[in-house]
Amino acid sequence: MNGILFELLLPLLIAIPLGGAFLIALIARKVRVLADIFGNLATLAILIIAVMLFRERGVYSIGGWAPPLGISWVLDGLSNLMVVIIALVSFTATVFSTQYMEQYTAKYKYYSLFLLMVAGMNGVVLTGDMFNLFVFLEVASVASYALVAFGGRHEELEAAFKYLVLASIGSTLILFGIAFLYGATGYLNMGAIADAVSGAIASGQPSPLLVLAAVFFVVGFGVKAALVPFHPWLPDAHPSAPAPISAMLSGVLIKALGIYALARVFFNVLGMTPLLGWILIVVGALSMVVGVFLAVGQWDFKRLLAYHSISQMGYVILGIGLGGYVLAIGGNRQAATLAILGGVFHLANHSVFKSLLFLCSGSIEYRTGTRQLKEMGGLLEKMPVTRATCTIASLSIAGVPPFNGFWSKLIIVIAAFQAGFPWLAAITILVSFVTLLSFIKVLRYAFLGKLPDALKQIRESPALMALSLVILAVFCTGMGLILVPGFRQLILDPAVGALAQGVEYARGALAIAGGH
Amino acid sequence: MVVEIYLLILLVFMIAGALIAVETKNLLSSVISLGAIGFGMSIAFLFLRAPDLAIVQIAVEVVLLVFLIRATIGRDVIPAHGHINWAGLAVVLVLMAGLVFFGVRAFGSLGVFGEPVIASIAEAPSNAYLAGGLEQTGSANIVTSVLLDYRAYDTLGEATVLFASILGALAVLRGRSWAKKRGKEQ
Amino acid sequence: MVYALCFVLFVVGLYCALTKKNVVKIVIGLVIMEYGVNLFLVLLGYRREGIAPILDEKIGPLEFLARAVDPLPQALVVTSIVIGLGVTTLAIALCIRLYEKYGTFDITEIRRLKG
Amino acid sequence: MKGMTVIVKTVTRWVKVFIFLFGAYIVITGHLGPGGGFAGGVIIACSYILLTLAFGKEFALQRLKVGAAHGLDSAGGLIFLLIALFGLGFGGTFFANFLQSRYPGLEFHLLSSGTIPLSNIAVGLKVASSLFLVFIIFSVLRIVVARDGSRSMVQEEEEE
Repeated sequence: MNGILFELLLPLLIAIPLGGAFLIALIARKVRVLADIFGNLATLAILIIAVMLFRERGVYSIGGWAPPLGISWVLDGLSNLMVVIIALVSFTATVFSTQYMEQYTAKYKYYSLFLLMVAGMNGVVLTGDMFNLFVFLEVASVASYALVAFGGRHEELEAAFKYLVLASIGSTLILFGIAFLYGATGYLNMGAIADAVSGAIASGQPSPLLVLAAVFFVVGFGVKAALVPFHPWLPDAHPSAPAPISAMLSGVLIKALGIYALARVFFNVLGMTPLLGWILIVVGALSMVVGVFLAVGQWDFKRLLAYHSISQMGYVILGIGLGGYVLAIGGNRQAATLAILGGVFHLANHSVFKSLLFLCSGSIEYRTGTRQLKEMGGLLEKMPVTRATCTIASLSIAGVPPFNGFWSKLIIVIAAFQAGFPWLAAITILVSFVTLLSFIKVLRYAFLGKLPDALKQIRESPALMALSLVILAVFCTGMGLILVPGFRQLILDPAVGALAQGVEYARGALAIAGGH
Repeated sequence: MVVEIYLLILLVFMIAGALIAVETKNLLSSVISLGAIGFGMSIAFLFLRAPDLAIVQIAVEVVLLVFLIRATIGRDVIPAHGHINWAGLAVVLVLMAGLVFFGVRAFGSLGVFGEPVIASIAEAPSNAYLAGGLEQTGSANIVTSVLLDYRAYDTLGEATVLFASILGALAVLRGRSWAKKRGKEQ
Repeated sequence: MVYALCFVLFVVGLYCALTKKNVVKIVIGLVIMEYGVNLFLVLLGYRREGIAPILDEKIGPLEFLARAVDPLPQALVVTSIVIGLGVTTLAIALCIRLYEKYGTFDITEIRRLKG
Repeated sequence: MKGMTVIVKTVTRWVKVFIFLFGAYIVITGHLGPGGGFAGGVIIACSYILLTLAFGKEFALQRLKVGAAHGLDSAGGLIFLLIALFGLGFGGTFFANFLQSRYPGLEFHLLSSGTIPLSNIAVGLKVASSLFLVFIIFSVLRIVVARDGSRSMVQEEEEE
């Protein structure tokens, strides 16, 4: 039924990071360089496998138990896209870490936790089972709590504790939501739940249990994605982590655990309703505005980036929510798919440029020892690679034409007009403008101006760190090409299709069960 | 019916324990009340015909209590001063009240206690586990067969969470976090 | 009624985690919340006059199918208990380290980060 | 922490073996009766924790070094993953119970149900060693308050 490639390689997406983590903890304790080698090899292998699997689609029943009975992996367009993004960002982050993490002790623990986080995220985006989603969400979360506290200083411990408490409350709410779904339907498989739920809705009033479950999911995944009423942990946790971890957290973790899971559950399992669409639109718009205005006043480089993450997540949720709303009221389907496309594309873009920005901040911090913009200045000649890549990423996030951020924002604006929400388009443009101002400030203070005397001796960052910056910058520049027709059909359209099909997802997810 | 009455009594006891754990000033009493709730859970699991869970719960509870007591013993008592943020408290209380109100209403649609969802849905996976578990996996304990065969992948994830948290705890508690040459703090 | 009380237990934990000022109390609140969810899942699977989902040679398969309680929530709860233990262990480690750094468990004094 | 009174020590000396054996029994017969890898693993860890509490940590550390516990922890996870990968190699899918389909064994007997007892042992090993490890780390930790009020954390057994 499925190709041999699919059958053999898909399990490795989980097994390699997990096995790598166990192996590193087992044998790399004494020899630091082994941890480097294993960590980088593992992420490289995941990247290669993710690309090889890119065109594969299908359902994999783990242990040979057909879907409703056992757990299954469902590989569709959206999962594929997420897996590739996770693999790309984690590969560049490990390359960056080999030299950056020399500052810390216990490097093997770092790599082991890093790979566990990757395994957790891969598990979340591949799974087709609600409870399994929760389990792997916890794998990734627990590893990230520990990584935020890795430096062991005052602020890091405080941020990690805050993050742990809020995110654990979120996880518990998600588990309660899953319990409600189980109590209402008797299944845990996403496809089977979708079937049962749409049946219940078609036959009359949906059970209040489902409503309560939806509320719990919004709050739980909202905490993980740091949407605005639930965001307070993010501006503390993301800057406190070591730079490669900040890049992973902002770049992929909040997307895989928050946005992806939210979109998957609401589009494909519970089914989109107009009310839910509205909630997502409002939350998205709120995140955009609040995030960007809080970011403007920041002088700590990483903290500023973290607030921008909240704002940019708002774009993604806005696009996805708008699409869901239009689909749910049965409106213009073309506008709806365009909005979702904008959201998904912005998700991909954001993970590239935001991880690049965080790695740049790490590179600057590595050489200058500070994160305060006011203490920098004049790094223009001293750190040319960092300067160039940081400029590219800043222009991307601000939505300046040739770079990737521009295209996805443009699509969201067009979709908002087409769907009949000009005021949303106006907010989007306004927020984009404020973002631009904020990043002009960053470039002005970090790279122009007078070099402080304390920083006369600095050099460009080590080669491997610069290499990972360059890789991401190339993607930043080139990702606009994805919109060229051939690539778009290959990469983005399947991902959009996976969401836009709504509860039809059940057909695919239960395919092996013989049409259930 | 008898089981239900026992359970209600146990639950009232556990909620009382929880309130004591939440409100008492002394951390050690708080931890011990938590232990009481945990043992209440274990007894409740026995009433609910879940012996596996009762064993796991009681064992985990013991370990958890030992850890918590090690963490708290000899450390500070809560400072009595410090004003209470009434506005925040009011918001939280209203939120809780709303949650309980809607929650209890929603539970009306769960059906009567004692008639699980698998009784009404014949093709639910649980019925397949009960009917074919012994034959398909060879394990007489159906919970184990679900845990380690039908849903073994979940168990891998759970073992991984434990591994990650232990490694994380070791990483958090390491003596020196920064390498010497660039030592910024410590 | 049983479900409602179980939910109340959960809400007490949530209240504790959201309002208390002591980090250990917050961790205790998280544990109570998790107890509430676990108990709820097991309650969902209970069958009146049920038997444990463990076969022995004396009981026939059909009777077992009709009388055994739902095994799936029990398996889920084993997983969730262990996950809870893991998260709590990490939280305790963080508490100890916070105490070392700040000399207190009081969260109003553990406040170096702004906003 | 040099241990507790003679009464506690004597009782512990008698009880520890039984707790350990009970844990091992629960691990091994997890597929026949209540119990399993997690419950058994935690109970085995409890027997070590009891030893540590009663006799002091030096005594327990003589029996299981921190490094060894660390190794067993990782090894348990690795064995479980390998069982899953053997399923992929011999049974065709990840986590296939490849032993059960070939050697079904006799129901209600110890040697039955394929990979389940093996997984139970792996999980038990992992849980026991990791909980013991974290307990030891918690108990070797001392927070020292210096004269000037600054605090520092001392681990009596530095493992880096």
